[in-house]
Amino acid sequence: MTSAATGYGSPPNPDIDVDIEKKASPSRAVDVGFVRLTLALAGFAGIILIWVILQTTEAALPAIQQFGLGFLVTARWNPVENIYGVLPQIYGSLMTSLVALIFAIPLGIGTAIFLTEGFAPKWVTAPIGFAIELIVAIPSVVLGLWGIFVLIPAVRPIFRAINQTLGWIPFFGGPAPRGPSLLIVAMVLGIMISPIIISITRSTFESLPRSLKEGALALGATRWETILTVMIPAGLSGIVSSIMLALGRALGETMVAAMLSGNANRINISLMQPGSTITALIASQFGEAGRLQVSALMYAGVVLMVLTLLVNIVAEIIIRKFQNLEQ
Amino acid sequence: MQTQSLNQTSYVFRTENLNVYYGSNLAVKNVTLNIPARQITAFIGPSGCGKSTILRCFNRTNDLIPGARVEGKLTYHGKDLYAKEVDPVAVRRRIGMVFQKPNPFPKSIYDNVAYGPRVLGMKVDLDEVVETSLRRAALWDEVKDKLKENGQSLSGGQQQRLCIARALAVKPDVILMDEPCSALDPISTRRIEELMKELEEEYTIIIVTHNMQQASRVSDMTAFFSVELVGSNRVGELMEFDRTEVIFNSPTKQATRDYVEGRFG
Amino acid sequence: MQTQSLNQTSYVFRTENLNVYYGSNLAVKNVTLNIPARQITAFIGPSGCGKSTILRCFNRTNDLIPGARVEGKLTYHGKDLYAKEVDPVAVRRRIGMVFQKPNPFPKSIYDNVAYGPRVLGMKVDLDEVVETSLRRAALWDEVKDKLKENGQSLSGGQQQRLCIARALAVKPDVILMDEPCSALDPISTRRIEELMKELEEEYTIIIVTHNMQQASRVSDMTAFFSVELVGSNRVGELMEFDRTEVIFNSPTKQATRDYVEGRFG
Amino acid sequence: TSAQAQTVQISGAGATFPAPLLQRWFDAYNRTVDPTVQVSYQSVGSGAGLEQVINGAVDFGVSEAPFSGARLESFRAKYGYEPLQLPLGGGAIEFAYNLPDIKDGELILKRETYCGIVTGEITRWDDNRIKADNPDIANRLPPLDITWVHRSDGSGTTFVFTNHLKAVCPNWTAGAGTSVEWPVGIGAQGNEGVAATIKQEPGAIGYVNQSYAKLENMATARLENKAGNIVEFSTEAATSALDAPIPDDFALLVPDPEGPNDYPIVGLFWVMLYREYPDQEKLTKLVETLKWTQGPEGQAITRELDYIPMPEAAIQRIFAELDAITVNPNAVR
Amino acid sequence: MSDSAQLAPEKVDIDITRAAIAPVRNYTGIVLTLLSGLFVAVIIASLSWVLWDVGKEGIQRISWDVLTQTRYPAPGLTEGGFGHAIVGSLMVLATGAALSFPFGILAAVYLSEFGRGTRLAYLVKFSCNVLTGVPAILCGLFAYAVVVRGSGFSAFSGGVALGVLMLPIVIRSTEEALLLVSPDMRLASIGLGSTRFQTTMRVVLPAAAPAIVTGLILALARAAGEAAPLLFTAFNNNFWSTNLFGPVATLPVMVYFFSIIPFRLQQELAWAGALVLLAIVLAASLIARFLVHRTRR
Ligand SMILES: Nc1ncnc2c1ncn2[C@@H]1O[C@H](COP(=O)(O)OP(=O)(O)OP(=O)(O)O)[C@@H](O)[C@H]1O
Ligand SMILES: Nc1ncnc2c1ncn2[C@@H]1O[C@H](COP(=O)(O)OP(=O)(O)OP(=O)(O)O)[C@@H](O)[C@H]1O
Ligand SMILES: [Mg+2]
Ligand SMILES: [Mg+2]
Repeated sequence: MTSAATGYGSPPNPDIDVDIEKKASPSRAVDVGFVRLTLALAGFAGIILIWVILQTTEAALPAIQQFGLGFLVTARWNPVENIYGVLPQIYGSLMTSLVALIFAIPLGIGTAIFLTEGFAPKWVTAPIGFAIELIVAIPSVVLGLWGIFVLIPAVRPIFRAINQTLGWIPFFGGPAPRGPSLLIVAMVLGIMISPIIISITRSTFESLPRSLKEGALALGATRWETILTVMIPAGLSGIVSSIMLALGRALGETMVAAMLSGNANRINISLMQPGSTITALIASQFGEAGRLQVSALMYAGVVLMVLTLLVNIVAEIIIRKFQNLEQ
Repeated sequence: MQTQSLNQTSYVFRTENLNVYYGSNLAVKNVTLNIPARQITAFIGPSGCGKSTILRCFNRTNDLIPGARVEGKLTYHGKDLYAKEVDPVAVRRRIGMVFQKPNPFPKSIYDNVAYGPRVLGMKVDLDEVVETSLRRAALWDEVKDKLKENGQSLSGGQQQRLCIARALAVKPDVILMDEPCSALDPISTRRIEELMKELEEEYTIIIVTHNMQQASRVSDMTAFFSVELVGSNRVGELMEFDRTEVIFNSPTKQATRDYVEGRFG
Repeated sequence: MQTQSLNQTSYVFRTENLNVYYGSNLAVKNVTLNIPARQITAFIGPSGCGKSTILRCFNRTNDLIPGARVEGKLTYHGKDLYAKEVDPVAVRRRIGMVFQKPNPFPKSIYDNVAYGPRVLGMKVDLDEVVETSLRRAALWDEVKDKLKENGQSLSGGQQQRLCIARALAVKPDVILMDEPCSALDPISTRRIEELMKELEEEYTIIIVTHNMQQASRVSDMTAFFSVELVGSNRVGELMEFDRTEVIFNSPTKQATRDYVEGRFG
Repeated sequence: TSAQAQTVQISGAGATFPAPLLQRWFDAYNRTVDPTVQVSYQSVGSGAGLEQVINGAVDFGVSEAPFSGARLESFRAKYGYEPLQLPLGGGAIEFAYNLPDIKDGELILKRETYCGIVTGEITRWDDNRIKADNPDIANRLPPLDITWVHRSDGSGTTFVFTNHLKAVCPNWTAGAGTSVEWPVGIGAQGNEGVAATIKQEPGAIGYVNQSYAKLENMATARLENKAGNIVEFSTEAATSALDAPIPDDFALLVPDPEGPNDYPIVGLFWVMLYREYPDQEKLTKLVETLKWTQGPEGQAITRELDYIPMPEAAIQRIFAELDAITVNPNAVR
Repeated sequence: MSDSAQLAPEKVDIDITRAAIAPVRNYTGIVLTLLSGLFVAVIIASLSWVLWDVGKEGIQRISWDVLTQTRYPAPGLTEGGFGHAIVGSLMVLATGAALSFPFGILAAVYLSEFGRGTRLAYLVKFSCNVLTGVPAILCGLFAYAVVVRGSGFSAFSGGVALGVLMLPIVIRSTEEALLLVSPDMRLASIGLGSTRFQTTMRVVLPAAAPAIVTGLILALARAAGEAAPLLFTAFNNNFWSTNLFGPVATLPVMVYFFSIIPFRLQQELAWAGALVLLAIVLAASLIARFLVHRTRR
């Protein structure tokens, strides 16, 4: 039994060997510390971000009290008499972002696919990838200037032609377009945000395991069938996330909207006519605004946050639905 | 099957001096073999000798590995598989493949199997194809109540059978199988082997296996690959290719004899 | 080893009425078994019966699967593995694991093996540990010239051996192996089996295998799992657990006899 | 570091329109007069500039409209005294237009005419009222729609312009402010936006600062003043317009100057100062700098950049106010 | 294996050329390829159009002098440059990055690794979603209220504003990158007895590094071009300053200011400043990718 006794509990020193309790050790301290740190930072990030939201809301309070929900359906902005409403700006913000996405989603996803799925050699795709990310860094005031001095003169004849031939469509209607319009804003926004979609969608595609693609191709699927039926569904969350980031940028972009929208304070269904966006309103009025006007601008900011939130919630619901079908 | 004499067969694939490189490394060299139609050919040999590499050449899935390069001649029914006018998609549609690591799509079990028929636009009753394929792959009983669940939440062996079912659903001419049974229990393995014998009536099958018993049980032809040191580089090589009973009972090369006699599997 | 009698052994793990759930699905039920120290215990049974699931309980890697839940008692050297005060990291550090699907890190071969010793801060000569571990896993000769290459560019069998080497490098007390040889050729398989017999002198080993021969060759104890239909749900169950020679030669249950007699491997 | 220890950093924020002039002044002062004084000016807009002054974040603010309303209350409440606002210069506003055949200065606009344009009563260039104002070029007035271009952002320029409209146009109902609800026209961001829009659109007319009109080479109109004379913009005509009796709080607004040769649309910009500064050295340097801007070198720069210098009489009073600022180490900030 | 064993190939209709594929599938593929090629062309054309104009306008005025002189040319004058604004921009960007990168990455680690499904994770995601669409000026006003009112205008407060601007972008893109790392990798590392910390630092983050870097560069690029958050924080400084806690000149503010004044030279400098901003972002991107590439080897 001696041998059995030593054998009991296996290797010679049973006490050390079965020591699996949580106890203080540097690596455990680091581990626990690390998890707590990330928790704390996540919490702190939450606090900061909510702080920004609350602070804006606080600044908006006087206007919220004074104008209430009527602010959302009023189409006037009169600093002289202190009457404010942002209906045209809500329309403008939503329409410019939407149209920008209509440009940017196919362009962005199409380009991301082109750059990752072997349509071109790496020495072609790598520099393109870089150039595309650079666009994000162009100061928006420069893009605004570019829009005024280069893009508007270039597209104005096209706008006019479209307006003349397709003017019966409300979105292209109205008097002969002059240039500054929601559509121009949407075009420049589309250029600004497609790099976001391209970059993130691209890294999503690159991270998908190759075995997935091989699986589909081995069944006789074409390259495009593989992309559409396997790669895109598998990377959907990344793609949607990139679209949401891009949308955020479009909704929040200031100078381009201020410089190119025409800043018309009235609702005009036509995208070729001047309009305005919430950000353009804030940017162009903040510096010279009176007290209540500043508050009304902050109220507009709050409206924009709520809009962003709603759009995100809708996106989330869409993803959930889609993924349920997939699983 | 074993009685079917060789001179009744025609060849589906012929390779001549096939070399495969990964980047600048030669992985397999000088492979010359003919794969007979409607028979089962087994590839055996030590790990890393290039069995998977060669197998992937037959349906051009090597095209997808960056840096992989194929030299030499490889014909499929007399047509050069690597000719310019050949479309790898058409190739892969006829030559199905089951991979060494199970790779179900992140979709439901049903959609995994229905995937092929759907993209190929096959005019079939999908429910029926899914059921038949899963039955043949010996998976139906286990998943019939959870066809909507994600294919990736199955056990390792179940995933592999799902991939087999997926490959069967498109009814290819040739089926390449890279160790299809390595993750399977004996019961499923037996069913898959029975299935292979059944399919052999209509299909040409190439299977990579480490299991000597399996190779000798199911295959008609066996190719034995080995590794040779070229400089400091390990290069795979076809040592011997013959009817299975020859390889297992009276191989010509000593290396083959050594390998198959250490009957482990 | 086989001669060592049961009453001479002590138990490393004891489980009592272990149930494992995935979400609301019961996957394995009522598992009660004792794993003897310094012996090799094999888990066999049909695919999907829960072998991997139970194995993962022993080092609490199930913790990482969202929705996985363990009920019942599981002790390691008499200590409840799922007790509150137990640190799963300490558990896993002592109880190593080789997974069913090879999962090398996207790092160099060297870094894959050196990973464990590095994170555990083991004061060892890394080069030596890497070489020894790779040798033991029968991979050294094939990779010694390309230690800097990415572990994921190896062949399937090489990847699996790399994962075994990685697990050996941290010198655990217990090694859990989920079908370690399924992707290996007979030569590597023999080396791994020899290695296991060698390790058995100092370590406790649990191995999941579909290979009956392997189970009977290497293991001292064998647990046979089976699947039962509960409603429309397939639930795994421990059918019989005994010394390997008993399970393979004179099992008490008919199901066990049926399974082991269809000796496929 | 010893050199740095001696430098005095002064910061100011506010109006955009005078920013080039202020930058130029402070740059020249640092280069040619006193290298230890570093004044930084940030053009954040008058309103925001005034908020900075109220918050005590800057040493001075600059605005194109005097302190008023809630902001004035806040300032008083916090500091317990009236803000010190001193005009440093002024500017004029011109009508700039894009008419293919009509050159700079050829177009004459009488009061009723430009009132009609901004209120939308006159919509075409070949309107008889415009023809009546311009007998010489009546046959060259094109059959084009009038596109009225206005600032869409809040600006002192708009304040000065609408302040004038409010005084002279009976039909102008939108009031005066840094931004107003325009009855017609399209909005453009900033002077450069207005300039670009006018240049790109035949038939467009809008208002810009005189320095912008000159530097951008825009065609500008001659206007009728209160005395009924047609005047062209010149620094003299604008200076004489601003040479009016200045009230005690310096909040001089001349919506419609009366002199026979006065240019009709002019306005001032003010520097907003505290009456107590905590730091003697900073105060001394600030006062010296501001006085220099009103001296001969400073005024030369004012003219060079086409701004309007303050009249001599006003400068004496400004200096007196500057000298009256005191040092109080416990000054509220 | 003698050759005589071989018969003529069976008469099977074997077509493995393109023609074997259903025309619809072929044409769909061709159309989609053309379409995506067209999209790429459109993107590249519009991007190069913008880059061309910025480059063309900017390059005219770029000279050694302009890059090294540390005082803006005053309006109406020609002598000067914006070296001090480059340094100031680097200071605020570095501060913003130093605040938001570790912060955002670690917060994202919590969201994807430890806190999945918790209420806090939900809350943080919620606020990130709300703030991605917020105009940058609001971030500036936040930093103004929190930092400037206590300690005055400074490069640091500008960094805070940019940090707040970047934070939601960093968190969202990093979380997305982490979610793409295969669970097998985590399992492998955890199975070797490494702690969550070690798994995160040595396996998960390195595997996600390229995608994370993409997100960081996007965030940095976005922050680099924004003037609005800096107006009330970093303020402006016409003179050389490397004091982190004093006002500094920055490129976007310079670009903003110079682009709205009617002096040709200054307008050209605005374009030049934009070009320098691009160069800074390009350099950051190259360096980051180079580092990732090296550490991953
Ligand atoms: N992550 C998971 N989520 C949900 N269900 C799972 C998951 N993993 C396994 N299962 C289910 O639990 C059951 C047992 O799976 P397990 O992987 O333990 O089987 P196994 O015995 O290892 O099979 P194999 O031999 O095929 O690997 C199976 O029915 C499987 O579908
Ligand atoms: N993607 C790759 N990149 C570089 N080298 C590779 C790649 N895949 C395989 N190799 C190398 O090519 C050789 C042959 O690999 P292959 O996968 O064909 O072996 P195998 O015979 O299938 O082995 P196993 O039985 O282990 O699966 C090996 O040395 C391997 O390291
Ligand atoms: Mg292989
Ligand atoms: Mg398993």
